[in-house]
Amino acid sequence: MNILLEIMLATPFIGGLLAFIGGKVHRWVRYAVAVTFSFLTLIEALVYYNATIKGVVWGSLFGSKLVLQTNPISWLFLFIVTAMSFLIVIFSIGDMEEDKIKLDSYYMQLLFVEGAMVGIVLAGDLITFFMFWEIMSWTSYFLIIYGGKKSVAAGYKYIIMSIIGAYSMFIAIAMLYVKAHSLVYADVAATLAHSSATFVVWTVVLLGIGFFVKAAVMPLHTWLPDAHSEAPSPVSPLLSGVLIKMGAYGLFIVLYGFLSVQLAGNIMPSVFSTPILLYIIQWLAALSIVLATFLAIMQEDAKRLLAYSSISQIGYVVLGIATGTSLGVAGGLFHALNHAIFKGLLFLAVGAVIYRTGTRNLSDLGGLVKKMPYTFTALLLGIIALAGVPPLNGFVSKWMIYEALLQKKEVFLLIMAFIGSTGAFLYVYRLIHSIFLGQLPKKYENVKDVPILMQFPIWVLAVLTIVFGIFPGLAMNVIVKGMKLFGFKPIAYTLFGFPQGTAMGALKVINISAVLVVAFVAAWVLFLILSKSRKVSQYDNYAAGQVVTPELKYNYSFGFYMSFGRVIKSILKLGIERIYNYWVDAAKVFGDYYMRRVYTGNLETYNSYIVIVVTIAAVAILLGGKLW
Amino acid sequence: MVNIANPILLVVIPLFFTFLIALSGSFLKSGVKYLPVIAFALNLVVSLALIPEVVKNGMVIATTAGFKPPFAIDMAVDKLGLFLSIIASLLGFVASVYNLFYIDEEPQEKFHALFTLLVAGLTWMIITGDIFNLFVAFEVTSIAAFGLVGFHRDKGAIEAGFKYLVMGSIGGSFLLIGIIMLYAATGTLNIVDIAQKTSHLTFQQKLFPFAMIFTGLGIEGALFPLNAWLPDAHPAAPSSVSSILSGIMTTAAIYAIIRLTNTIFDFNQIYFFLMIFALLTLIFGEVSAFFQKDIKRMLAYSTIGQTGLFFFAFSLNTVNGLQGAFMQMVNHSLSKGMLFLVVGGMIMQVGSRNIDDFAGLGRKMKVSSFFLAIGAFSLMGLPPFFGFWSKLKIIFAALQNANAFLVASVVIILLMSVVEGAYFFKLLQVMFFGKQEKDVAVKEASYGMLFSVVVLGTVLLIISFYPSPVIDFMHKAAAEIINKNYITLALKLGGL
Amino acid sequence: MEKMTEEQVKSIANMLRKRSLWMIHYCTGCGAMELPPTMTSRYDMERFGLAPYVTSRQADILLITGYLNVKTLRRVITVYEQMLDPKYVIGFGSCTLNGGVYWDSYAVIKQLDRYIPADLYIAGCMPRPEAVISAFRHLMELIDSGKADGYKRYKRNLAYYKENQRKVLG
Amino acid sequence: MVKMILIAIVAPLLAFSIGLSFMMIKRKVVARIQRRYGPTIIQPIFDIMKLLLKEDNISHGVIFSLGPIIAIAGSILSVFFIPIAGLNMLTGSGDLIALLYIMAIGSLGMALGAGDSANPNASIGISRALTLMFGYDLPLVIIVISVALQYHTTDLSAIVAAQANGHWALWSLPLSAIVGFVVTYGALGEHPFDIITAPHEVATGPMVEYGGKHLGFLMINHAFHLYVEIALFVDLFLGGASNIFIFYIKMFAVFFIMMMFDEVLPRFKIDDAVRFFWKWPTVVALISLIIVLVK
Repeated sequence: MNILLEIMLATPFIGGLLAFIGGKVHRWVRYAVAVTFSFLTLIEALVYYNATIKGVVWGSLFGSKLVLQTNPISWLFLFIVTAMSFLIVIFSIGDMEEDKIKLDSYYMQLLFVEGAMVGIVLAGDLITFFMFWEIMSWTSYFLIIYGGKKSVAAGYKYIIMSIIGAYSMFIAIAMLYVKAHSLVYADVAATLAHSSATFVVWTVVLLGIGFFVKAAVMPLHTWLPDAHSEAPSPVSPLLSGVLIKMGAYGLFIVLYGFLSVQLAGNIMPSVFSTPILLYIIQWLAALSIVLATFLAIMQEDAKRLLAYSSISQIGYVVLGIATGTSLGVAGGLFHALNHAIFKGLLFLAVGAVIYRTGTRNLSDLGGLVKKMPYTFTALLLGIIALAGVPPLNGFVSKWMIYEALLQKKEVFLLIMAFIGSTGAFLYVYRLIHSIFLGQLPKKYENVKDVPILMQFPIWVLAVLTIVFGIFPGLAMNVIVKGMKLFGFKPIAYTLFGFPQGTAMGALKVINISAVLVVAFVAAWVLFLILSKSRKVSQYDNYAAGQVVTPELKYNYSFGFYMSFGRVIKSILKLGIERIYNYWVDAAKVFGDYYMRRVYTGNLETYNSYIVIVVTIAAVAILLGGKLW
Repeated sequence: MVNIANPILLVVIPLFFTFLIALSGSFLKSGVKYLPVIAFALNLVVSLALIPEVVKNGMVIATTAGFKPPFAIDMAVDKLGLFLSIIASLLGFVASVYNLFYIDEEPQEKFHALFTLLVAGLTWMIITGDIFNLFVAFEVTSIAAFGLVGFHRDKGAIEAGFKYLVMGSIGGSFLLIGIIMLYAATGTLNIVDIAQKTSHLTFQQKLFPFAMIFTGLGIEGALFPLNAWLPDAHPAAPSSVSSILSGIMTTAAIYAIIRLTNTIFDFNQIYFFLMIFALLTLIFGEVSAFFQKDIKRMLAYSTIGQTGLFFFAFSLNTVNGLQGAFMQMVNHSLSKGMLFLVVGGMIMQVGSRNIDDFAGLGRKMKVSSFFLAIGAFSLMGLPPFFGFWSKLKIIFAALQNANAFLVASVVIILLMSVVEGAYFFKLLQVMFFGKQEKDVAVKEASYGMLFSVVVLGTVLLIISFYPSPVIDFMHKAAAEIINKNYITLALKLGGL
Repeated sequence: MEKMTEEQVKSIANMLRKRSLWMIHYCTGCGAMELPPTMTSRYDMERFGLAPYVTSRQADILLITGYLNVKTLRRVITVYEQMLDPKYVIGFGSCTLNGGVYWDSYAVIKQLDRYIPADLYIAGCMPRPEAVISAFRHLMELIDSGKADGYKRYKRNLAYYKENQRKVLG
Repeated sequence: MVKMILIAIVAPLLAFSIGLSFMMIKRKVVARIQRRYGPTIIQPIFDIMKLLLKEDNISHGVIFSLGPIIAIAGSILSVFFIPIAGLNMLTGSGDLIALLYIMAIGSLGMALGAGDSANPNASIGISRALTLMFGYDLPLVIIVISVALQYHTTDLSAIVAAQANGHWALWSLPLSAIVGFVVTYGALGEHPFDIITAPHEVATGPMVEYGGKHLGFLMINHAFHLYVEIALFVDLFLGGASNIFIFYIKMFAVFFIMMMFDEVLPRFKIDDAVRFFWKWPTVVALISLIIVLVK
């Protein structure tokens, strides 16, 4: 049974290599291999449902054991990784066209990313974790830059920021190694338990920077909008749905696997009964929620909009995880799952639209609901889930986070979380309206819905939004069981929601959805018995008597929230990225200037360097080595 | 039956072939280029044959010239020396295979003679047991390298060769002065013997020769600010030569500094001084590399940076630090050696050394680009390549007894790693995803050249995925040096 | 029996319709001046369930105040065709009857009835608000008795109207 | 069981009638404020019936038709989560926070339908509606939090129960109540926040292409909407009621005061509306919240 962990870890890597080799034979061999191996990984992952395995040693390095483990929380992320990867591989077959881009190594990289993420969630020690973390960074970098010219710059930004984040983690890991000489999670936890507050804070902060870069928590988010929007359509959901969750997973492991709320509370002051460190994380997350929402509202590019929305939604995940209460952490973890589902769905659906229309500029699209009804319906479910409207899954997890914050009286964070959710209405409506509603441009009159290979993953996810919305207990089974291992009090839940007492109110999504369905049917019946309506063309439209023609471009899409933009003008002006760019440019200019002054190319100068070194040595000698 | 596991052969064979090439050049004509291949194949066999001996005894010492130590010319191969000489022979071998297809300029026999001499000198430097031989090897190497750098005989190459000649000669002089001083103070040239006798020397008596030797070797070992010749010389030289210069020469010189410092000039205060040099080297190397447009110049600066990195690890003066340094040396030699070979093939195809002209090569020269990527990843220290393990080790070692300065150094190292990532990824993305503007007919490098690259790449991949033997071996080597087992071993084996 | 119920439904519907008439008005120049007093507190046409509405989809009455010309006729026809059945047209003022003071202009449409079916005309130049309200009351009676069937006529004689429209509009 | 089904049928009808009665009264009162005689009291019924009985209806597509249906379904759903007169229908299945989102279902359905009408006026209207929603949501959320913290629960029926015997939140949280009152204007799209449907600018905005039975449905929905928003205010701040008559009286009082202001106010530009909501109501609501927190 335990050997399967290693097999599961190896499966995607082997699959990647085989897909690469198979692609040389025929492309369908490549597809078959990629699908088979990602499916195998998924099956292997499902075997571990709710299992807890500690410490499968698979090697050792520098005296620290390399360990694989799994527990229900890891399984939750494992499920996200493997399921999403499987669906994305299928979608890729439909979406990525051979003649447009060379796909020699695309599937290899895709499966490598999957393998790396499987490695991260299965890691039982920090070296394994860090190793797979880095592998994930560079493999996903190659995936991002498959998107063409613009994506190269985006990928560059991504990989540089990833490296910075990773090295920040690296310092923390090295500090821990030096202290304990073992980086197995349990040992790390034991070490931290006996360390000074400064050490703990530094460790968490340095690790946190690494996770926050990946999870794109402001102000370390600047790589995400570019990378997620410029990446190829099937890669964006992988990044947004899965990859940034690794940051959340890491944060969970650090905060509750290594540290614990009690321990953190003992060594640092508390605000609203939250250790100050967690409280700061919560604020960062809340700021991400609000600011990214504002930015998402103002986007003109479908994938950029979704990318900013990802920053905002991952803010909920981090906010929930950092609450430190059972309900909040469960909500955060549940939201990680939900976000993977609905954001994956949205990116895939938008990818389907791009596949058919070739543009992701919102103001170029419109009216596609008549041409792509299935994609529309799926995307509709996705945005309802994202906006946190019952009865779909996004609502339940957000509800849990709100209740947790309310219980802790962290009202300002709660207000920000609410605002982010209302703001989500704005941008999701913008998304669906500009793509599917409004006037259909004449050039898209022959657009068809996407083929079944692309529909399948979209609809699997669409069904999952409903399933996890109405039966949140399915996810809670895993989450609550897993959280028990991390020392949380289990929360009471039912299959359909939460009874009175878990939170400040009760929730039973099945009732909400049942009544909604009944009310809908009642209204529908009334609607049907009235006289039938006649379908009119989009050009038969009220324009104060003007005759609408395609040339009129009778559509409102560009600058959809322009008037709102005027309200938040001052907020939009805050550019964290500008500050970064300023410093990078300054460093470049400085570096270039001084490097040219040092390596002048002039032999006399170079020889004088030798003299200088000898002189320094001579001075050192004269001082009798007391120079230092 | 001659025992081929004799370190002297490592020097004798290539030296013999050098003269053979030089003499037979006039009548063997183009056939002469096969001789270095044979020489280094033999060298490789010899160095591999040394493995069991070294593993068994910890060290192999051979004396010659009919005297007994300490007066004999003796060769001492310890664990690290063995490893480096294997790499030197390997690099020499693959580079000479590469030369078969790469060098078409005349005078061929002179090139091959100098090339063989270069590697012979470097191997000599690595395995020598006395400091005068060290000087001789240093000079042999330098002379060969001067000639090779200027081999292309265009303006840049001549200028670079001249610069190198001047600076190298100064370095050689300093080295010689240092050696004379040591000799004057101790009356012996054998390293182990000196080590035994330095205990009663005053601080100044030790430090002065050290400053001289450090300066001399530092010029060859690319330590800032003594490395100014390097960014000119490496690009100017033919790629196979750059590969040797970058892959082995700096490593060998640093190795010599490490050995001398640990055995002779063993005073703690020195390490802080060395660390400053290492960090400066690192910073200036990596930052300069970032601004380069010329790919070989970029790699040359990157060599400086890498040197700084493993010199830093060495200057930690702990077993772990030294282990990290050795691992990084191995990583650097293999990766950088391979990178220069790959790039040489690409430059041949593209006809330019400008990075922008490499756009789109990833699609046309798949194998080359693949190995270039692997080399670059390993240098950047990305998992699962060997560079990752060595960087891990170095950082772990640096924070072992962390003080504020060391923590700051670690931050600098990691920042410079980011810079390193920045320029390597820039190169990679141009290669794999750039669009070729010019209409050049580019095809994959010839099989012979690829063979060299693939051999090095495979070795790198093997030690990347099975790092533990190398890591353990390096740990023992490092422990031996730090704990001075080197001296006791040498004494036991009659090195004295 | 079946038929009876349908009849009854129709009469109930007509009864309801006449109590709630929403009007979209096409205005040019002078005629529209008479509508504000009709709507506001002086005459308050909301007393009768009449209200001005904005779009063609919502309105029941198309009130054409003043003259039509070639350019505006196209708009009026579009609006009329967009309105939902049952719909009624009222010609307001002499201009819709015979061109009024612009009877000899080359560009003016003299007779509304040739292009869209008018249920009712209000003669005069200008008709006073009292006349307007009186006209609406009359229209209500017509609706109640099922005689306001302009929209049916339009459907029946579509070819005729289209032909006339085509002649003017080209 | 029978009782439950009965409630399930009666509650929406009751809500509709209350909402409709408000619509009726409003027409008359507004006319009187404007010194007109005004229509007959049951004029809205005529309007709705006429619209429903239109012989011809147009549709721009399935979503266009579904819009009003979802809107009504959402409104009916919200009705069940608001306790009226001691009747707590589904308050055990979703609390105040859930209700905030349940109330959004209808609006989003409507927004979808309007978007599908392929008319820029509708799109602009929806854009404004959502922007306004974003505007009033900030103070709304704050007052909801203050009420929840005041009574240590988010269960609406518990909040109502806690206000029994005249311990209204209006007395304990007067500032929140005032803000809630202002927010209700925004939520109902009454003056001065009626720029969403401003007939002179965007031709009734989202409703521009709706006519016939669709528009009739929207009017029915408006009745529900009136009921839901005002009933929520009554439950939050006026302590609900023990029987339906008192509940109606309270609602009517709130609505009547609203109308008095409503008809004499001009219209906010949409960005000004958001600025307004994010300025005074938010500040006042925050003060109230801080008072609750400190207490």
